Order: sequence, then structure tokens, then C-alpha cells
Amino acid sequence: MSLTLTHYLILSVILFVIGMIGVIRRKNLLMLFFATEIMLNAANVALVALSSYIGDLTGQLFALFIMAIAASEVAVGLGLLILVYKKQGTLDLDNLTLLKG
Amino acid sequence: MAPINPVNIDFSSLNLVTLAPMLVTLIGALVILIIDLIKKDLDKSLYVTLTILTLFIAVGAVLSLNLNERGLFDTILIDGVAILGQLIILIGSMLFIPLALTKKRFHEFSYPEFFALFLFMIFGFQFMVSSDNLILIFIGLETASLALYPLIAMHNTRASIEAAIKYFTMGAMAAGFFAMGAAVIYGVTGSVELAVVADVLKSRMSEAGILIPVVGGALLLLVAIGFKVSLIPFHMWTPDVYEGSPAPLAGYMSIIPKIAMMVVAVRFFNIYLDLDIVSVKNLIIILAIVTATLANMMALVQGDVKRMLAYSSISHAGFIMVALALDSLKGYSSIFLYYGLFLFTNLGAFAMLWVSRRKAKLFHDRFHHPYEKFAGMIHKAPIAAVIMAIFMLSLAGVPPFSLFWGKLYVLSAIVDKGYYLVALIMALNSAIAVYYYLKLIVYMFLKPADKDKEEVTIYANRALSLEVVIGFAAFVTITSIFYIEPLMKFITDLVKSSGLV
Amino acid sequence: MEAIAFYVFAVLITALFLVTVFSKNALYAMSSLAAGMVLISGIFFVLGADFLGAVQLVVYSGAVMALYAFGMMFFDATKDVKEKNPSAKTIFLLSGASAVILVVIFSAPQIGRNIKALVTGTPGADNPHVIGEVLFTKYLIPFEVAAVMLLVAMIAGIILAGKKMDVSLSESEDDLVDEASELKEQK
Amino acid sequence: MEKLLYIALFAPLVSSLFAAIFAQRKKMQLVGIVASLLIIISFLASSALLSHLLSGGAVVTANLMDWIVVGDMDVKFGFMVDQVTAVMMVVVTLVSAVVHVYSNYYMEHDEGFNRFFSYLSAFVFSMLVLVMSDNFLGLFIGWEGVGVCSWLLVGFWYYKPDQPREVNPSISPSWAANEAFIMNRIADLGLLVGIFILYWNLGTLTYSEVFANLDKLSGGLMVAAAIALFIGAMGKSAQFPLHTWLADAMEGPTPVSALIHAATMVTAGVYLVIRANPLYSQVPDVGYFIAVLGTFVAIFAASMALVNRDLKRIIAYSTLSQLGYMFAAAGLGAYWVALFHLAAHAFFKALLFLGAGNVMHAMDDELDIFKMGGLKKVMAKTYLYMGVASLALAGIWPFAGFYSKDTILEVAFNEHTYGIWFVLWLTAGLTAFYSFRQVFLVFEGDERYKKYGFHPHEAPNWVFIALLPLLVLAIVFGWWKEEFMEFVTLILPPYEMSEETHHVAWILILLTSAIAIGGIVLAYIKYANGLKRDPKIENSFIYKLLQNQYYIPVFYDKAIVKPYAELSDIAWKEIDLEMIDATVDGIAKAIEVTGDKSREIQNGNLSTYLRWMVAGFIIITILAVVSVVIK
Amino acid sequence: MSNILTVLIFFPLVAGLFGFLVSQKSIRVYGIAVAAAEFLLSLWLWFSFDMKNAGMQFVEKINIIPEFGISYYLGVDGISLFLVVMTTFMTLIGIIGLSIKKDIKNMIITLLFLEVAMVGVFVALDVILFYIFWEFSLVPMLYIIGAWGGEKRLYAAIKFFIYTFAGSLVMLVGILYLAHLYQSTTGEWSFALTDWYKLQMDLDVQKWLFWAFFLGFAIKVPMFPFHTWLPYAHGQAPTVGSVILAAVLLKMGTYGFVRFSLPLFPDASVSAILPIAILAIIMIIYTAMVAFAQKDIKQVIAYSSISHMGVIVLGTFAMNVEGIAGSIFLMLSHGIVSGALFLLVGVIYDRKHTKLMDEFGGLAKVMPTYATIFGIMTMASVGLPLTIGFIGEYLSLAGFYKVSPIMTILAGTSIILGAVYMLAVLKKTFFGPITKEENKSLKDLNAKELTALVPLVAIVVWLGVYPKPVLAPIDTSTKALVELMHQKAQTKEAKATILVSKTKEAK
Repeated sequence: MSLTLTHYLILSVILFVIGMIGVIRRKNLLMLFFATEIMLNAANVALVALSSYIGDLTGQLFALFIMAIAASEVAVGLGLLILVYKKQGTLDLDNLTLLKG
Repeated sequence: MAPINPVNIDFSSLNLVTLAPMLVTLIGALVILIIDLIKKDLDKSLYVTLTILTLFIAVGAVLSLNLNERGLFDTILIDGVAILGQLIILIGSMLFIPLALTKKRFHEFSYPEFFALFLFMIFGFQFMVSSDNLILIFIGLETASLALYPLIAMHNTRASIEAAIKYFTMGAMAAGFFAMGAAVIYGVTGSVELAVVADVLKSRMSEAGILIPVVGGALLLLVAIGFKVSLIPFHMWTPDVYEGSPAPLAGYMSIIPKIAMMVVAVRFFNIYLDLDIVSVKNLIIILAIVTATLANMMALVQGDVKRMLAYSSISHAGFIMVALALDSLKGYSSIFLYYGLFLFTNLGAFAMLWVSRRKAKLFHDRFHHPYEKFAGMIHKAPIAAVIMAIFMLSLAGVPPFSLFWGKLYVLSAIVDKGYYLVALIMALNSAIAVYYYLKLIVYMFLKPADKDKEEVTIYANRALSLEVVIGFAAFVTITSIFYIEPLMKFITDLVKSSGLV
Repeated sequence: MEAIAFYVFAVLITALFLVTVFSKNALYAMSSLAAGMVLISGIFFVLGADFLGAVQLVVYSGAVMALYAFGMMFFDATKDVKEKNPSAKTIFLLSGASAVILVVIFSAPQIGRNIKALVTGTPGADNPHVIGEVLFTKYLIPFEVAAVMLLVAMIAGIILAGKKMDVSLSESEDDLVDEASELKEQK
Repeated sequence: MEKLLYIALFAPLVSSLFAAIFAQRKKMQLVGIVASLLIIISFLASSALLSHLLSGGAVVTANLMDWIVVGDMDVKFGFMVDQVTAVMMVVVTLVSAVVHVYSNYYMEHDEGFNRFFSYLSAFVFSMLVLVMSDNFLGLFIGWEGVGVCSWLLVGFWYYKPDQPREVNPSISPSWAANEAFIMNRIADLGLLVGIFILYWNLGTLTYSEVFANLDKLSGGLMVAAAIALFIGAMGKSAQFPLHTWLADAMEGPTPVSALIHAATMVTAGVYLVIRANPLYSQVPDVGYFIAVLGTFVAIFAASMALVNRDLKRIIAYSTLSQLGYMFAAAGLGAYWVALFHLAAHAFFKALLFLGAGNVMHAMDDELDIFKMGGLKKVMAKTYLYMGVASLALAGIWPFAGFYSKDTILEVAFNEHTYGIWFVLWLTAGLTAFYSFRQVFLVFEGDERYKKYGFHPHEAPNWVFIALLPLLVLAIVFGWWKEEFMEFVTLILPPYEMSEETHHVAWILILLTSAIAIGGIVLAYIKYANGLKRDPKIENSFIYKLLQNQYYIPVFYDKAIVKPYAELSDIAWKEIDLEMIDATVDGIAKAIEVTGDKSREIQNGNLSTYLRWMVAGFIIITILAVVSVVIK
Repeated sequence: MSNILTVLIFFPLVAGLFGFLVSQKSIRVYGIAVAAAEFLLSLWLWFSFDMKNAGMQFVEKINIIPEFGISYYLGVDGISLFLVVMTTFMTLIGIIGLSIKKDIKNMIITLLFLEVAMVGVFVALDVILFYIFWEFSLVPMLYIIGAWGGEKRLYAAIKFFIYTFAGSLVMLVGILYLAHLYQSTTGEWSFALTDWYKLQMDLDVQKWLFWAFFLGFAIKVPMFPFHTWLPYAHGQAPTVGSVILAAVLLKMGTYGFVRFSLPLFPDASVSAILPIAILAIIMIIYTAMVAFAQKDIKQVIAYSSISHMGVIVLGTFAMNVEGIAGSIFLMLSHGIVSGALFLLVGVIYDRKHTKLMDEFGGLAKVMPTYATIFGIMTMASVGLPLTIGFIGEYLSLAGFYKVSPIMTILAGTSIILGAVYMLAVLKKTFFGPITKEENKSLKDLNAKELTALVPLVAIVVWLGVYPKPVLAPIDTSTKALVELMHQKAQTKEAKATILVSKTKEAK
């Protein structure tokens, strides 16, 4: 049984779904952000695998930029989290329900 | 190890001029940052004017661009749609930024960085609309979004921080979908450049089962696009974020990020529509109908004007989305016409709310702009009431105000393509919508103010620059009949040159 | 060989990320996330994307995890988090359905086949070389924009976490703010 | 001649407008005088026109101006005075003139004196338009105009309150006025439909053109047109079942009853049938139906008059009954006879009413004849006038009624419609009986009025002089039967009795006279010596039935008026508010509820939002798949 | 003055804007002066109108959006001429009769703006322009009802606005489709009505479009069962609002039928006769009954308006000159009469602040002039010959008789039922004894009210006796209209039903 592209892609899907589960399950914002990282990484796996199988570099570059995006998101996200924590004293998103309806 | 060949690139082939508008905004942002570094405690009016000047130059740069040029290794694409997108973005931003000069002081405007971030955000949007490369689009999108989140949070109220968090989190998830979608597209075509994608797809359409990944990629991307242009059910951040943001920013968000994403959507879905992939087309139409209708109904029951306007802008987005699915010149043109007109009217309406903003919430525990606040406005501030009413009527699509023309063109485009039922539903949606717009008019004109609040002035935040913006917006809204013809011609020519149809 | 590496990595990554997603302890979650990220770079190496593997290691295990760790110290997240997680049924349903859809999409045989490679760089050059080549030609502009993005993120992070956000101008009346700043100056 | 025509037509209008100027002022004698003079002028002009025609002059026509000119419809204010019109004009203006003069007396203490003359003159104008028009739509103007004037005049004392039917069978003047107007409107619809039929099939509404082209009408259409027009006539002439308004209309001032509800307006229906004789001659079946209905009404109304105690209502029923005679004649094709009876009836019935007016005036508007009696002592002249009129009505030789009524009976016999003849003959007896029952109860017998504290007085002499023309005509008009026939048959179809009828004519006359005299004698026996009430008879079913007008008004009330009101209420409350409007509001409500429900998903919790995003992805996938599958 | 129509439209607009400068105290006189000037302008239009010419006159055409075929295109013919004159006249009368004290300045300016929209609707020949005025007319009316109305004024105002707005949006889709059709047939965009008249359409298309337009117009008319907004609007509106609403705004709907539905879709119109006639008959009978059940005088008149509008609709769909011309005339007469009746109701409402009939009785004694004018208007309302009300009603019914005698008889019950409810009003309000002490001191009409009412009485009588000056141009243009329809008709049935001149053949 040789390894095919599909294997990698399925791995990517699995990781993506795991990330998604984290995003929709987590109530702690910090840990929710972990899950978003997983989702982006899943995409990276797919892109790199595709890139490698096609022999085209675009996928790898895409993944590279996604990493940059992920890093930036972390910075901004953490800034927001610190702000929330300072103001509310908690990171639980169940406490963020002022705006609704 | 293989030797690295020197890369020789003809400088003129880069076509650097295509980058000019973006460079202008970038330089503007950097200048602001540098000025801040050199001297603190400069007044915000300086930054406002600097920003406007930057944008002004950027508009000039956009207008001097040549049509249908690519630059910088084909990552930049300046076609008609890109120019239209950039113009709307820049003009909208120019209209927005004077709103910082309010009577009251609000937190965000005390940062010079606010203006820098604002320009960075525009920079991001500019790349989104001026590229057909998914990577650049994605980076532009994230640059803009990551600048936008702090802009919201910097208002520094509980609501604004909550709004920023919600927007950010959902945005992160949408980014994940975007990346996955792009991966699928890349997997099927080997490219992330939409022009190439279109060509490859065309040649592969005959393969059996090709539709599964092709449509699947579109679905994943649609989540990200739907999130940004707030299509139901990806809209849920919209009302909360608008409510949490200061009014002008909410108004701004109802247009500029949406038009940027709309341009991407036009570029992307155009491939599908050209290939005659019915499921995507139907999907867009269904989503548009649901968005327009359901958002309308939810707007109906709101107690806060800003929240109502948030839902109404969702509904408007749904309305325009139909035009996207038509794949006709008129359809695409009317998207830009509609947004161009919507820009003034909606931003005007939000600016009216902004003028009435005060720090304490006198009228409601939670809302800054509950309907009750505007009761008896015709007596307190008659001209303002009339202008607000005009904005509302325009949003409702009552002729002869500007959005009527937008509505007319969109509906006409729908009818031209034979979607009579869709046109009918969309038209009737306006009838639902008119109720909540009227509600505000009713409060302003027909209901007396609360006894104990009769003396409370509505316009706590009034300032000249706000009045100028509102006046200009009102002027544009009222006199639409005189410029629709050249405007539409301008738009149509540009759209036509983009080769979408 | 490649297959074994793949399966080992895949199983480990999946397991680690599951821990990240389900663990009640933020520290565990973060640690497993970091470990998973490191292992993903292994996948990249397996796929021959050496450069990316390296970047992955640097960016995630280095930068991202450092940031998170820093943040966690701030939040005092050593103790278990209490979450009122929504019913497992909904999550299972949503994620299950999404998984099925995504698997169908990604396992389509057309993906990755019959595709002409468009961006290859100098043939025969090793991975970091070609990446560099393409990055600084074709993807020069995205690269620059990404730089701006990082700048934006930096500014945003600084502002949002900054002290100036502690007192909100938007919520206190102007005259009070003025008084406060006057007092400050006098001191 | 045209000038005369216009003078005759417009003098009453001028009179009306003149009076209208002062309508809200206090009584001005001048108004009464001017109005009366103008009506007399109109009468003189009419007479001049009549004499013009009598002397063999041509039919006078005049076109005032265009009225409705649309499409192919070209209706002018066109007038025409031919023999029939001239007779009608003279009758109308004569009676009107008398009534106007009389009203100066009758209304002398009424605060609405000026207003009254305005209305009354307006009526005369409308009536003249009705008879003088040369087309159906012009006739319709007058037709509606007299209806309105009748409405105004019946409701003249509008301020009187409503009373239960048991106290006042007419409820109130305003009620009676409305009833009259609405019932007439029902019939007017018929007339209008008749006009439509004629217009669409003949393209014109002018009499001469319509009648010249009648052969273009198919048989069915002709019947339809005849019936439709007759329905119009039924309303105006109060034929069964649209008769109830006439008795109730007695709520108006007595001169009004005399002029409108006896002499002129109610005969408009007969006039219409006479005018449309070319049409009715072509459809004998319809004619026969008219005759039968007329005959029925004759006896039906007479029967109600037998037991009534109301001075004016008795006369009103007799009017109804006599109108039945006229229709019987017209229906049988004897148009000139109908016209003859119409004219004769106008004179003696107006006289009778005006006499009754004197009595009422004397009795402070008391109408119950049981409360009168023995008035001949104070009101001898009135007794004489009313007596003559009653004799004429009863058809006693040599009074006018004798000639006209007898001729009708002859016609009925001549047509071999013996049933009709018999009923009419019987009615003649009843007529004589109730007329004289009334006369005797009022003027003869014990002076019951004293018991009720009345102080009757006779009217001034000039009133009787004013009534003299009517008195004279009630006596002598019948003598001109032959001349009349010759004159009007210039345009009306001649009606010749068969030989056979000629032979038995004298028997018929005898029979009729006998039953009439019998009636009078019976009345004399029963009532001349005072009122003897027999509770057994009065409580009998038939008596009650007759007294309550066969319970028809009650029936209308219960079967039409009340259900209509109830149905209207249901239509408003149950259908309009509860169903139609509720549906509209329900749609709005449903939209709002949907909005309210769907915003519940917007619960503010980020987790929910994120889950919806995932769900959204699933949903759009399903939608995409479905839209492919469906296709 | 060939651009008189532009002047007619924009003079009130300019005057309204200048009105803001006039002080509250003097605004009334200003309003009357402006409205009078406008009325005189419309009279000028009438007098310089060529009665012989059946086509459009005073045509102005300026392209606004040539690419999309939208133009500023105005013109009048005999059909619209008098609607314009009536609009300016009733606005004048309404302003003269104004009895409002609160915010009178806003009221007068609003009325002037409303006049702009109303005149615009009747003279616009470009469909988009028509639609603009059509929609815009809602706004001032919303304000009038909402600001000066009764207790439930907000509900009434919003209901009025949304209901009519919804209907016209459906029409808008129809308009756009028609434009598309025109474009695909001729290759050019045009919204000019006169261009559209030339368009031949398939039967199916016609039917869909017909019903789309129908909905827009029917709600405005308002036809059963879309009528429920009207009683609320009338019930809550101030007097002048009701006057304008009944006199002019409702006519827009029936005008739409004549101007759009019939000539654009002759075949569909013919095939729709039956359902529309049934609706119209229900309207006539049913609303007459509902009117009878009302306790509030104004509601009676409101429902009676619906009933009369039923006759107008019926006449319109008679498809012959008599019927259509009659219905147009009836539009005018109903405008005058119902306007006058609403003014009259306003008179007692001003005095007693109630419109319930039970509160009155015997008013004829204390307010004789008032009672007289009310009586005259009642008679006009029930269609007495020689009043303005008769001619239109008669012609409409006569016209429809050609289509269906039975239905005409059913519809003809309007003359009976109309009398029933109107006379009931008279009886309850004016007749009988005065039961309420406070009514004994009610004042009769004052000079202001007389100034508003007497001209109406004069017109009622004048046009009842001599309608020719009005009827002749209507006739001319209607003939042309019917001719056009006849020419355009494709089906045999339609050809047979649309009668240019039937009786001439009979002769």
C-alpha cells in the first residue's frame, strides 16, 4: 500500500475537523484560538502535500503565507484576549453576551 | 547543490505603476507612524487631514491607472472591477475619516495609530480588489481584517471589545475555510490565479465527477465570502459587531469590507457562472433570498436603530448578491452602482447616529440609539430629522432618492435574466423593509418626546466635519437622478472592460 | 519508509491535537499543540518541503508558542478551565457531517492529477533555493504585504495590550477625563 | 311656441330658486305669492300649448343643449310637447297651481314656509321635465328629480321623532321619506336597465327614434325592455310589491300628498307606460301582466282602505287603487283611457286631499277619523268639496270618475278579460264604500271631536275659491270624454270597443253604478249616524290583516330591513374586520413573529455563532447537492 | 408656454420650499395663494388645451438616462387633463378648509409637496417617472395622517404606506419586465409609455403583466379585498388628508387601469373582465353594506368611496367608450363629491370632536346651511341626475351593460344601496329631534367653510347639468384609447369586446 496524495489530504481533513471541533466546542477563548491554529495548519498540510505531488511551488508558498497569517492572528488575538481579561477578568466566552438579539 | 541562477527581470515588465495607489496608502500610514514617533500629543485633526490627503492622492493614483494591466508577476490585476472597487473603498474611507472629528472625545481617536491602522486596512482592501491571486487576496484580506479588529476594540467599551472578539474569532474560522477552499481549488487546477484557474477548469469540465471538488472548493470559499459580506447563516457577527462598534465604523463596515469581498466574489464566482455550474448559481440565489428576507424580518423587531441598520445592511447585501448570480453586464454593474449609492446613504445614516452619540446611555440600558431617543426629533432638530428621514426613505427604496435607482437596476437585471419570482420576492422584501425604516421616521416625526427628556438635546456629538459629511451624503442621496446616467455609464464601461461577461 | 513516517506522524499529530481540543488543562493543550506543530513539520519534511518544515518549527514552536506561553502566564491558566461545553450530540453531528463532506471533496480523484506544474523555480535546485527564487520574484508583493500585515499585527498587539486601554475615553465624560489628566499633571 | 314651452318649464324652477333664497328665513308671504304666481304662469303657458295643439298645431319641440355626449351616446336636453305631454302638463300645472295657492293657507303657521315653496316648485319643475322630455334619459332626470322632491317634502317635518310602528305606522316623516326614496330607487334601477337595453340595441334614447326602430329589437329584448321599464313604473306608481311607501308618505304636509302622492308623481309610472305604448303594444303578454297586476293592486289597496282610520291613509290607498285601474287600462292597450282616468283622478283626488287638509287644519292635525264626526256643521263647504270629490271617486254619474272608470271596465269587458272586469267592478263598490265611510265618519254623525277637545274651524273663503277649478273639473271633466279621446288618439293608438261591447255597455254602466251606489248606501247606513264599533269585527283576523296592511310592512321590516342591517353588521365586524383585515394584519404579524423567532438564534453567544457557521457550511452543501439533483 | 406641465409640477415644490421661510402666522394665506396660483395654472392648461386633439399635448421630453431609456417625459390628454385640474382644485379647497391649528406650516408645506407628486402622477408619460411620483406621493400622506390624525394614526399611516408600497413594488417588477420585453423586441431601452403602447405581447405575457400591474393599482383603488387600509386611513386622517386621499390618491389606481392596464394589455384586460367585474361587484355591494353598518360618519363615507370606486373599475373594464369615459368622469365627480363630504364631516368634527352619528341628530335645525350642502352632496353621491354624480355612474353602468347585463344589474344595486347608507346618515345626523343639549348651540358654517364648500356645490351642479366642457375632451381621448386597444387586440374575443362604436352598426 503506497502512500498517495489522498492520504495526506485525508490527514488534512482530519486535522481540520479536529480544529473545527475545538472551535465550536471550546468556551475558553485562549483554547479556542489554539483550535483555529489547528485549522490553519490542516490547510497547510493539504497545500504542501498538493504542492509536492503536483510539483508546483505555489502550494508551499501559500502555506508559508498562511503561517505568517497565523502568527499575525496570534498577535492580534492575544492582544484582544488581554484586553478582555483586563476588563472582564475571564476568558470564558459565555460571559461575552452583552450583544445579542 | 545546484547553482542558483541569477534572476533577471526586466524592470519595466513589473509595471510598478499598478502598485501606486497601494503605495500611497502605505506611505501615508508609515508617515503617520513616523510623525507619532517624532512628536507626541499632536491633535487628531492633523491625522484626519493627513489621512484624507493620503486617500485623495490615492484616488488620483487610481484614476491614473491604465485599464486591464497586470503587474508584478501578474499578481496585481488592474481591471475595471479593481478600479471600481478601489474607488468605492477610497471614497468611502474619505467620507468616514472626518467623522473622527467629533465634539466628544472617544478613545480610538486619541491614538495616532488608529489612523495608521486605518490606512493599513485600506491597503489590505486595495490588494483584495486588485488581484486575482488567491494568495494575495488572502493576505490582503487578513491585513485588512487584522487592522479592523483593533479599530473596533479601540473604542474601548465593553461592547466594542466583545464585538472585536466575536468578529476576530469568527474571522479566524472563516480564514480556515478560505485556506481549505483555496487548497481544493489549487488541487484541482494547480494554480491560485483565478485567470489560470478558469482556463484549467474549462479544459477539465468534461471529466467525470469533476464537479465534486470544483463545487466543494466553491462551498468552502463561500463560507469565507459569506462571512465577510454577511450572508445568512454566516452573518451572525454582523449585528453584534455593528452594535459594539462606534456608529461611523459600523457604517463603514457595512460597505467597504463588503465591497472588497464582493469584488473577490465577482471574480471567483464568475468562473463558475461562465462554466454554467448551476448548483453554485442556484446556491447564491437561494442564499441571497434567505439573507434578504430573514434579515429583514429580524430587523423588524429591533429596538436599537444601529442594530436595525445592521440587519438592514445584511438584507441589502442579500439583495445585491442576487445580481452577482446573474452573470450579466447589468448585474455586475448594478452591484457597484448599488454599493456606490449605498455608501453615501448608509454612511450618512450611521453618521446621523454618530452625531447623536453621547457617552452616557440616557435612553436605554444597553443601546446607544434606541428608537425612543429619536422621538419628537422634528421639533428638536427639524432639518436633521428631515435628512435622516431622507436617508431612511432612500434605504427603503422610495423614489426619487438614490437607492431607488440601485434597486431599479438590480431588479431590472434580475428580470432581464428571467428570474421573475426572485425579482418579486426581492421587491416584496422592500415592502417589509419599509416598515422598520418607517418606524424611525414615525418616531422622529410623529411621536412626541418623553416628558422628562424633552429638553435633552439629541445632537450631543455635533461638529462641523460631521455636518459636512452628512450634508454631502444627503446631497448625493437627493440629487441622484441627475448623476445616475453618467455614473452608470462609467461603471458599465469599467465592468465591461473587465471581461466578466 | 515514507509511509511509515507518514502514519506515525499522522497518528501522533491527530492524537496530540485531540488532546489540545479536549483537554481541560490549558497547559496540556498548549503543550500538545506545540508538539503537534513540531510533528507537522515532520510531515513537511516527508513531503520534501524542507524550507517550510524549518519555518514551521521556527514560527510555531518558536514564535507562536512563545506568545501563547506568555499570554498564559498573564491569564494564570495553570489550573483547569471550567467550560460549559455544548452537548456532544450537536458537535458530533456538525463535525461528523463536515468531515464527511470534506472527505468527499478532498478524496476526489481529480485533485492533484493531470495538472501541469506552473511555478517550479530552477529545475533541480533544492527546496529552499527554489522557494526563495519564487518568493522573491513571483510572490514578492504578497511577501511585502505579509510584512505589512505583521507590522499591523504588531501595532495592534501593542495597542490592545497597552496601558492606555485601561481607562476608556469612550465611557467617561470629557470633563472628568480632563480633570483626571490635570490632576496627573499637577502631580 | 318654443318660448311658451320654456316658460312653462322654467317658471317653476325660477319659483323654486326664488323661494330657496329665503329658505332659511322666517315666513315671507311674498314667497308664497310669487311662487303661486309663477306656477300659474306655467299653467297658463301649458294651457296655451294645449290650445295650440287642440287647434291642430304641430308638436312643439325644443333642444336646449347637449347633455351627455360620449361615444355614440348623444343625449340632449330635448323637449317635446305633443298631445299626451300637453295633457299631462296642464294637469300637472293646474293641480300644482291650486296646491301652491292652497299651501299659502295650509302652511301659514309653519316656520318652513319659504322652504316648502322652494321644494314644491322644484317638484313641479321636475315633473314637467319628466313629462316634457323627448328622450328616456331626460325622463329619468325628472323621474329622479320628483323622487328627491318627494323625499324632501315627505320629510318636510324632519324634526319629528321616530315612533314605534304601532303608534305611527309611518314611524316618522324622515323614515317615510327615506323609505319612499329607497323603494323608488329599486324601481329606478329597472328603468335604468330598460334604458340600457334600448341604448345598446337601438343606439338612441330619443322617443321618436326608439319607437321608429322598435322592429330592430328581438322579441326577447323587447319583453325585457318592457318589463324593465315597467319595473321603473311600478316603483314610482307604488304598485305591489313596492307599494308600502305611498301610504307612509302621508307623513308629508297634505298639499304635498295632494300634489305628489295623488295627482302627479305617482302617475308618472302610468305616463311612462302610455308614453312607451308602441313598445307595450308589441308585447301583449307584458301588457296583460300589467293589467293583472293593476287589477290586483286596485282591489288590494281598496281592501286596506276599508278599515283604516287614518284620514290621509284612506285616500292614499284609494290613490293606489285608482293607479291600479290606470295600469289595468294601459295594460289592456287602452292607453288613452288610462290617460283619461289619470287626468280625472288627478283633479278629484287632489280635491279630496286638499279637503282633507282643511279637516286636518281644523282638527289640529288629528288624522283619526274615529275622533271626528259631525263636522258638517262647522265645515259645510269642505263637506261639499270632499263630497263631490268622493262622488267622483266612487264613479257616480255625472262626475268625472264615472266616465273614466266606466270606460276602464268596458275595456276590461271588451278584452274578454272578465276576471279583471269582475275584480274592478267589485273594487268600484269597495271604493264607493270606503270613500263614503270616510266622508260620513268625518262629517256626519255625533260630534266625537268635542270629547277630545278640538275646536274645528272652517278654512277662509279664498281657499275654496282657489279649489274651485278642481271642484269644477271633478264634476265636468268626464263630459269631454269624446273630445279628449279624439285629441290624444292623434298620437296614442285608438281604442275601439267592439260592437258587442257597445251593445252591453249600458248594462255594464248600470252594474257599476249599482255597486257604487250600493257601497255608498252601505256606508251611509253604517256610519252616517255615528260610529258604532263592533269589537268582534275589529278583532277578527281579516280586520286585523287589513288594518296592518296585510302585515307587509312588518314583513319587509323583518325579512329585508332587519336582516340587511344584521348582515351589514356581520359584513363589517365578522368579515371585514375579523377576516379580511385580520388576514392583512396576520401576514404582518407572521412576518414579525418570524423575525422574533429567528433572532433567538442570535443569542449573543459566540459559540453558537461558530456552530452556525459550521452548520451553514453543511446547509449550503446540502443545498448545492439538492439543486443539482433537482435539475 | 409649452412647458406648462413642468411648471405645474415644480411650482408647488419650489413654493413649498420657500414656505419654510414664511412665518407660522402668515403661512395659511401663503398656502392659499400658492394653491390658487397652481389652480389657475391648471385652468390655463385646460383653456389652452386643444379639445379636438385626442393625443398627448404639451409634451415635454428630456432624456435622463438614455442608456436605460428613462426620460423626463410629460404630457396630458383628455383623460389626465381633468384629473390634474381636479388635483389642483381639491388641494386649494383643502387648504382653504384647513381647520388645523397645530403645526399648520408643516401641514401646508406637506400638502404642496403632495400636490407635486399627484400632478406628477397624472402627467408623467415615462413609466419610471410615473413610478417615482406614485411612490413619492405616499410620503407626504404618511406624514399628514401620522402627524395630525386621530388616536390610531400611526397604525393607520403605516398600514397605508406599507400596503400600497407593497402593491406598487409588484408593479415595479412588472414595469421592469415590460421594459425588458420592449428592449428585447426593439433592441432599445425605453420607458416611454407611448413607445410601450406599440408593443404587441403574447397572451400569456400579457396576463402575467396585467396582474402584476393590477395588484399595484388595485391596492391603491382600493379594490376588494385589498381595501382594509382605507377605512383606517380615512378614519384617522385629518379632514384635509381624507379630502386629498379620497379625491385624488385613490384615483391614481383607476387612472392606472385606464392609462396602463387597458392599452398595454388589451387581450389580458378582456380576459380579466370576469374576475375583476366580480371583485368590483363585491366591492359595490359588500362595502355598501359595511358602510351601512358604520357608526362613524367618516367611516360611512370611507366605505362609500370603496363602493363608488367599484363602479369606476367596472366602467373601466367595460371596454367601450361609454364605460371608460364614464369611469373617468366618475373619478372626477367622486373626487369632488367625496372630497366635499369629508370636508363636511370635518366641519362637525371641528365643532364637537366626534364623528359618531349617535352624538348628533336634528342638526338640520341648528345648522341649516350645513345640512343643505350635506344634502346636496349626498344627492350627488347617490347619483342624482343633474348632479355631477349621475353622469359618471350612469355611463359606467351603461358601458358595462354591453359586457354583461346581469352583472350590471348587480352593480346597479349601488344606486339603491348607496341611497340606503347615505340616507341613513342624513336621518341619524340631521333629522329627528335634537337629542343632545349641547348640539343646540352648534354654529352653522362659517365664512371659511363656506368658501371651501360653495365652489364644490357650484361644480356639482354645473357639471351635472352641463358636463360637456369636461366630457368632450375625455370622449375624444377615450375614443382614441379604445381605438388603440381595438387595433392591438389579438384574440377574437378581445376584438369583439373592445368596442369602438357598436351602436353605429346597429343603426
